Amino acid sequence: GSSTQGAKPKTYTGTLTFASFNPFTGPDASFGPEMAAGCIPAANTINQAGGVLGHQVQCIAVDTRGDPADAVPAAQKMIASTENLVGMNGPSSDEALATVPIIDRAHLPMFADSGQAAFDKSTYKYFYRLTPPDDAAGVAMAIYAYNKGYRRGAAVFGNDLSSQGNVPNLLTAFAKLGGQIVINQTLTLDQSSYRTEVTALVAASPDVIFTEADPQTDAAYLSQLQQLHGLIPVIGTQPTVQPPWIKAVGGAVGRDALSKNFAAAQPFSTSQGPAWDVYNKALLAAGSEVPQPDQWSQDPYTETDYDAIIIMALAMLEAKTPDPSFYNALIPAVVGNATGATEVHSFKEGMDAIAAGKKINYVGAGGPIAFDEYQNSTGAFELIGYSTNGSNPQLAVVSAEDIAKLRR
Amino acid sequence: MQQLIPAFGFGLITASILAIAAVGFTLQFSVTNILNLAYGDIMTACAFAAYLANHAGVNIWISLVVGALFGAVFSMLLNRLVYFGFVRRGTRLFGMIIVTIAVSLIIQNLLLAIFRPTFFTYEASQGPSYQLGSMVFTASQLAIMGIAVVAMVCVHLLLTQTQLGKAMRATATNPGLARSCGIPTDQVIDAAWLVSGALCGIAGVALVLNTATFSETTGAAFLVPIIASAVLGGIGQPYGAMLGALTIGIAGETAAALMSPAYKDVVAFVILIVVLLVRPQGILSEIAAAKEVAA
Amino acid sequence: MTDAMQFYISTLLIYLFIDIMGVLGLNLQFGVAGIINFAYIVFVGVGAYTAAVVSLGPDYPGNFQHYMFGASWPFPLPILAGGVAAGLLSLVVGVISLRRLRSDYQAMVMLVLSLIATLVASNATGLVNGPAGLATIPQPLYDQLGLNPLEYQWVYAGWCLFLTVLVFLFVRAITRSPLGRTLRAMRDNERAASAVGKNVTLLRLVIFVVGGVIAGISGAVFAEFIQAWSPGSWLYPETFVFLAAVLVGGAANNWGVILGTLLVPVGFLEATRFLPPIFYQGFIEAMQWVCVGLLILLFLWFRPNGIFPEKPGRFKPRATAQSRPAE
Amino acid sequence: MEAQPKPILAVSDVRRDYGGLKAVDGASFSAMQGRITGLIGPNGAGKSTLIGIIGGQIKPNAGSITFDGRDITGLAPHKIAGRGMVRTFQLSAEFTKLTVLENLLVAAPDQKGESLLGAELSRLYWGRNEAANVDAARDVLDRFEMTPKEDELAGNLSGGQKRLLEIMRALMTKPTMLLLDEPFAGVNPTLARQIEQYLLDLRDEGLSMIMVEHELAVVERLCEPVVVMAQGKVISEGSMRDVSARKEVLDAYLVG
Amino acid sequence: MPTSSADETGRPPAYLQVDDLAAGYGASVIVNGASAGVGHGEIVTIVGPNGAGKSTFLKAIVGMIPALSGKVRLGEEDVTNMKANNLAKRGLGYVPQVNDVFETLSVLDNLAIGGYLLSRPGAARRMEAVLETFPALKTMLKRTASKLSGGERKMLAIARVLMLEPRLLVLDEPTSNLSAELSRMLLEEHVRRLGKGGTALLIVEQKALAALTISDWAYVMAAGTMKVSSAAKDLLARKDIGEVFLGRSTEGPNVQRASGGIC
Ligand SMILES: Nc1ncnc2c1ncn2[C@@H]1O[C@H](COP(=O)(O)OP(=O)(O)OP(=O)(O)O)[C@@H](O)[C@H]1O
Ligand SMILES: Nc1ncnc2c1ncn2[C@@H]1O[C@H](COP(=O)(O)OP(=O)(O)OP(=O)(O)O)[C@@H](O)[C@H]1O
Ligand SMILES: [Mg+2]
Ligand SMILES: [Mg+2]
Repeated sequence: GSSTQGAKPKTYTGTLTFASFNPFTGPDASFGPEMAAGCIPAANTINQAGGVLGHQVQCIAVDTRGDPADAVPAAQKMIASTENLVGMNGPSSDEALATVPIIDRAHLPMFADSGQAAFDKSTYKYFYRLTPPDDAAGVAMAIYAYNKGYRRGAAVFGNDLSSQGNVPNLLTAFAKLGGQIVINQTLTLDQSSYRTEVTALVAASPDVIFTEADPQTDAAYLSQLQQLHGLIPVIGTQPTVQPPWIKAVGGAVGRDALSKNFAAAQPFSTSQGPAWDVYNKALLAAGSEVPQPDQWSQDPYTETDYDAIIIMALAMLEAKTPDPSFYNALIPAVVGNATGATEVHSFKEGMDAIAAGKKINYVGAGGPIAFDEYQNSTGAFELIGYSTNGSNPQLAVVSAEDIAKLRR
Repeated sequence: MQQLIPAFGFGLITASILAIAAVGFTLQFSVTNILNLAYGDIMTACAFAAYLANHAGVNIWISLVVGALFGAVFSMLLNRLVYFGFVRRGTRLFGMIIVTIAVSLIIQNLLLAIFRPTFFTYEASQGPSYQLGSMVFTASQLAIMGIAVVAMVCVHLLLTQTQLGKAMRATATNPGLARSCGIPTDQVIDAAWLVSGALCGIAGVALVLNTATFSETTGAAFLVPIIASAVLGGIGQPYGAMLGALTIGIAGETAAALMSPAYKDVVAFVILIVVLLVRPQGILSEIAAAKEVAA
Repeated sequence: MTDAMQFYISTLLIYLFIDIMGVLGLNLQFGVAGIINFAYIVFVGVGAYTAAVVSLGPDYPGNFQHYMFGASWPFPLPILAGGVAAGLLSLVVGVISLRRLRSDYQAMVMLVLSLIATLVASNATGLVNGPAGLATIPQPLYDQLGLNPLEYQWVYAGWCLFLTVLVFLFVRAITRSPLGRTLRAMRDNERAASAVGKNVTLLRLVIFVVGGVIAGISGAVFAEFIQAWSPGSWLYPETFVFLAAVLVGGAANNWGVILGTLLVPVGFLEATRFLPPIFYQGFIEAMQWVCVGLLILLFLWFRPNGIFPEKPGRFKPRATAQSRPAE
Repeated sequence: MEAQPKPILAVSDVRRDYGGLKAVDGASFSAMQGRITGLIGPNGAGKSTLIGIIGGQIKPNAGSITFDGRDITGLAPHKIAGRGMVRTFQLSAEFTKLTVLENLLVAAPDQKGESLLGAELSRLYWGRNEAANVDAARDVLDRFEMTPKEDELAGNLSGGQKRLLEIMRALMTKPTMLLLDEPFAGVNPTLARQIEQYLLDLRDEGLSMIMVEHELAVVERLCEPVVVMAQGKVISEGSMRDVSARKEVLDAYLVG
Repeated sequence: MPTSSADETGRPPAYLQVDDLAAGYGASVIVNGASAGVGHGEIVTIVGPNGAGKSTFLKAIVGMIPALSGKVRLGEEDVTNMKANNLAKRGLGYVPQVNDVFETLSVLDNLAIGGYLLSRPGAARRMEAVLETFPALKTMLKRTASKLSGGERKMLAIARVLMLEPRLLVLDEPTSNLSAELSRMLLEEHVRRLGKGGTALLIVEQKALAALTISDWAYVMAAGTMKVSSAAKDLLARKDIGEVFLGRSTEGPNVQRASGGIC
């Protein structure tokens, strides 16, 4: 594929395709549906506005199985055999290191949700990230816990890649703040009993538990803690507010107990404002394609996955072609232009503004976006709770600056 | 150190479930010569059957019976409709392992397709807790241990005291000869799958009662410890499987208490390997040894 | 053909060649010598990790991944190192488990070993970077060759083909020789083999190590291609995919094994990717696996001994001219 | 048997227990070079166990075995076979998925293509050696009237044919001493007669044998001397004519 | 088709009647058009060279392998391709040539399985009787069958089949591995006694001379069919048959010697 700026853009006929390139099976199978739930409403709003440059758009799902060895051929195949593939969401941490180079080489803009620190200073031209790195979450958890007055923390994380990513910064941040990690447990996933681990935890008498593990593991662990000792406050990460986790743990320890003891750190999104309203409306309207759409209403990852599609589409309008080799360079140009640009909140608004010859600044469903030189856009964290009526009340917000100070 | 005794207690709970499962597994192998690697997935399927009953308002212990019945019938049909066909076509031990793995893939992913990727919980309370020394057990855990003991005794009586038990062992060794002695081997094999399937079902439900939640992979994740217990005890030895289950269950938990929980399984499995190096046929091994001479 | 298509096809070919290598090694152990190595993927993994660490360069503080034995060996040393490391591990495992254990126990012990290996690799984070695995493994000679990525990809496919042919010839020389015959005899009846003077322990060990070396090489070539390797890539069920390839194709038959590889790890998995997306996300992925299971069952049902069954006497010994039966 | 026979195998005070059962209970005897030593006795006397101990399949609890002047007690079976002493099994132990011819070829000694290096050097290296072995195997097949079955899988042979294969395979190793455990059980008498003659020829060429056999007529035709076992002990030795008259022998048989 | 067929008058009416049976393994047909009959109280022996198809013939009769064509009749009933366990119910007992015991089971359990169709007291009674026939087994009831010596194993196999007091007994080389004395006892005492008691006996034997001496009728099987069907004593007298099939060479020891005891 040659892509020199001097060459002519490719011509496209028919529907343009965006891919959700993520695990749909395997241990991180929850990532895929979460991401697809962002893409589909975005495509629908674009199509309702008449499409991009006369093209309708659609979403496809590509399963990476959460395994680099499976993801590599999946990526090659997606690139080779998908007609009019013009952009994608993904990959996730599980397969990013193996597939980002391939996707970049294919000149396909990707909005990764890999939290891996290796991409903090990514130099891949087609790599973008709207979500903060995994390890920032650890810092946010530490800050929140410390502010709540907890001083004896227990780190209880699964031995999987994405869970362990949180641990180093959590440990150093909590210590720097003046707290003490009294026990650091790495859980082997999906055991039938964690009672011995729980006993060790109780013996260390922590006043708060930091955790991320797959739903089944945390459910077994916490329910056995409840049996043997009674629950103590739990601070989790973004995966612990996913429906499967809530369903599993809520089922195991009781939803009441969960709502009393539980908080989770996730990238902050206001989940309000005009862009969110458009997003949420489109999401709820996508009921036939997205099962139980309301579960994603406040999900910051789903929101940014939605935003990613809108941003790519707007960049195509700016470039006057869906050819990624041309529009990729214009992606930063449709966001973060604070001064003088017209703030837009949907594809339709952006399209109209561009048609009117204006510079635009897309403020997304997940909030304002500003890429740094490495095409990362990180923001604040929020701590949310859980309530039996299913809403997730916001408990606190931790600013990006506070996190930056304590990150290693 | 003072965690050691409670850990021992926890080991007992794991061991009970492991024992029920391992005895069923070993029974299948000893009677039908099939190393059924779909066993874990059948456990999961039984857990789902019990889940459906439980959520239709049935008490958890009756749901357990539902799970056991489902396991019995499902296993028997699986053998009749799939496994036995392959055996008849001349597929041997290791070919059959691949067949069972294919079946495992199918069951697990059908469950996934039907129930979707999420997690399930029974409507059941653990009941009051009882303190035995420094070990704590809930009522349902005690019930699980009780079920395990009863199941073990029944299996032992079945195999040693009844004509059916002898017929099962005879069929396993030499089906043709068994038929010519008047044993209706097809029915005997059905019976073996019914019994081991019921154990599989009980183990599946008990496992979920223990872990609180389950998904389509729950049983499969438990398979290797089951196999380890069966092998440790000497494949085909119900008592051996019990002993193996105790060793694996307790070793795992005490290792978790003494060193890192991360190496719980590693320690249990290393014990298995060391034991086999000393006693290559497992702890109890008469039958196993005999099979070797015959081989 | 578009570039993208070429990338895809060359990737598939590379996977196919690497799988064929791996499956040939397994077949040598299982189909020919009757050793049930359910830990086969561990040796693939060891080869991959070894090639990775000896080409990643020494570890340094502040590196985003941590590992032991870091070095920057030039091509083709990492691949050789992968083979040697897997061979050494085979030797250790073989000496411990092959001597006294009965075959079905052996099989189960290997299964357990496979699980132990993944647990250790995931939990001992300093060893090969724990669950995150290793990434940014350099592709061999990428800089020196100065090719564009697509050309490089084809060169790599050619390199894999070359290695596969080599492994094939190596394995075939064994299976078609008196050594192969002796191994099959040992598989059929160990007691009788030793009674006619065969050192079965040694024979088994030799073939176990040879298979391990092949596994290691295939793992090394694989890791150098995808440039990443983690515990998720070599979970114990992967061995069964290989074993299914052996049995579907035909144990103890090298061509059968190649066909089996074409079908199971490559064909079945790729073919089912083309199922139309229906119902909900994830449904189709689940159904893919159901189909893979069904395909394996169907093949074993209609060809219980594989598509190309073992043909006795296919390796038909030649007599000297004067001895042909007089009749 | 003009020359003074020289002992080739000496078994002294060999014992083997199974639990409380003394399968072999202090057996001693020696076998002569170029002779067929008969080993007879009632069922369960310990004959096969003794053959197993000599052949290395069974480890003795006590006692020693000297073969060709060297102590071979407790040696691994393949080492014993390597020294030229090869046994057959009472229950046939064929290589089921190999053809009859291949079964024989496996047993050929010192095959060039049997080492890893040799195998890799290809037929160019081992072909000649192989061809010679094929000749030898065909020769044996011919003598045992099994040539038509050359390409049959050994697992598919009839009961008697499997017995023949046992003997043929042992002969293929070019042994200096053969341990035959009931070689003719299930073999058609006419064919057995021909094989007997062949064994006698081999004996005359210097091959030593121990033969366990229940058919006393056969023993009488072939064996000199005869060793009688009962209940794990050697109770009598001598020519068939002598031992068959002895009271202890008669008693032992009647008890068995 | 028997090449020479003697006068069959004087034979009891056939209880087992096999007509034109064909059987084999997979594609290869081994037995092709073989017929035989056994009446109550009759001892019938099949002799023939190795690989003639004798065992295959028996296996097809007792339901271990399918009959491809032909007919097997037991009494008045057509039992062609009937399942072996149903044949056992009809009183057919069978001792195969190999794989003749349940190797993983103890001697006692082997006998118990032999009496599977009997009631508990009935089995106990038979067990005693059978152990009287083979007293050597008494000392090894607890031992696993795979640990028996060759001859003990054969004894167990025969003892097991006797548990049921079969009305038709099919024995494939019952004396192989038995000591000379035991072989003689088996054939001359036990088999004769069973025959006198009305049991129909179909025996394949390589110790042809010994077997024929006690038999009423004999078949010579070769290449999958019955070449000769005649009264046993006539066959013994025939010189040609003796040389070809019975291993009796002119200069060999006499019949008595080969089949007799130690002396
Ligand atoms: N593995 C074993 N465990 C227990 N007892 C055994 C074992 N092997 C053999 N025996 C017993 O040892 C005794 C001797 O057996 P062996 O096979 O040597 O007899 P044999 O003389 O060959 O008899 P046969 O002529 O019947 O073959 C028998 O009583 C047998 O039951
Ligand atoms: N399982 C089998 N598959 C294929 N062919 C077989 C099988 N069993 C036996 N045969 C073949 O059938 C023929 C007859 O075998 P069978 O066992 O009936 O002979 P037999 O007359 O009993 O001989 P023996 O006296 O040696 O026992 C033989 O040539 C043998 O090779
Ligand atoms: Mg013997
Ligand atoms: Mg026969």
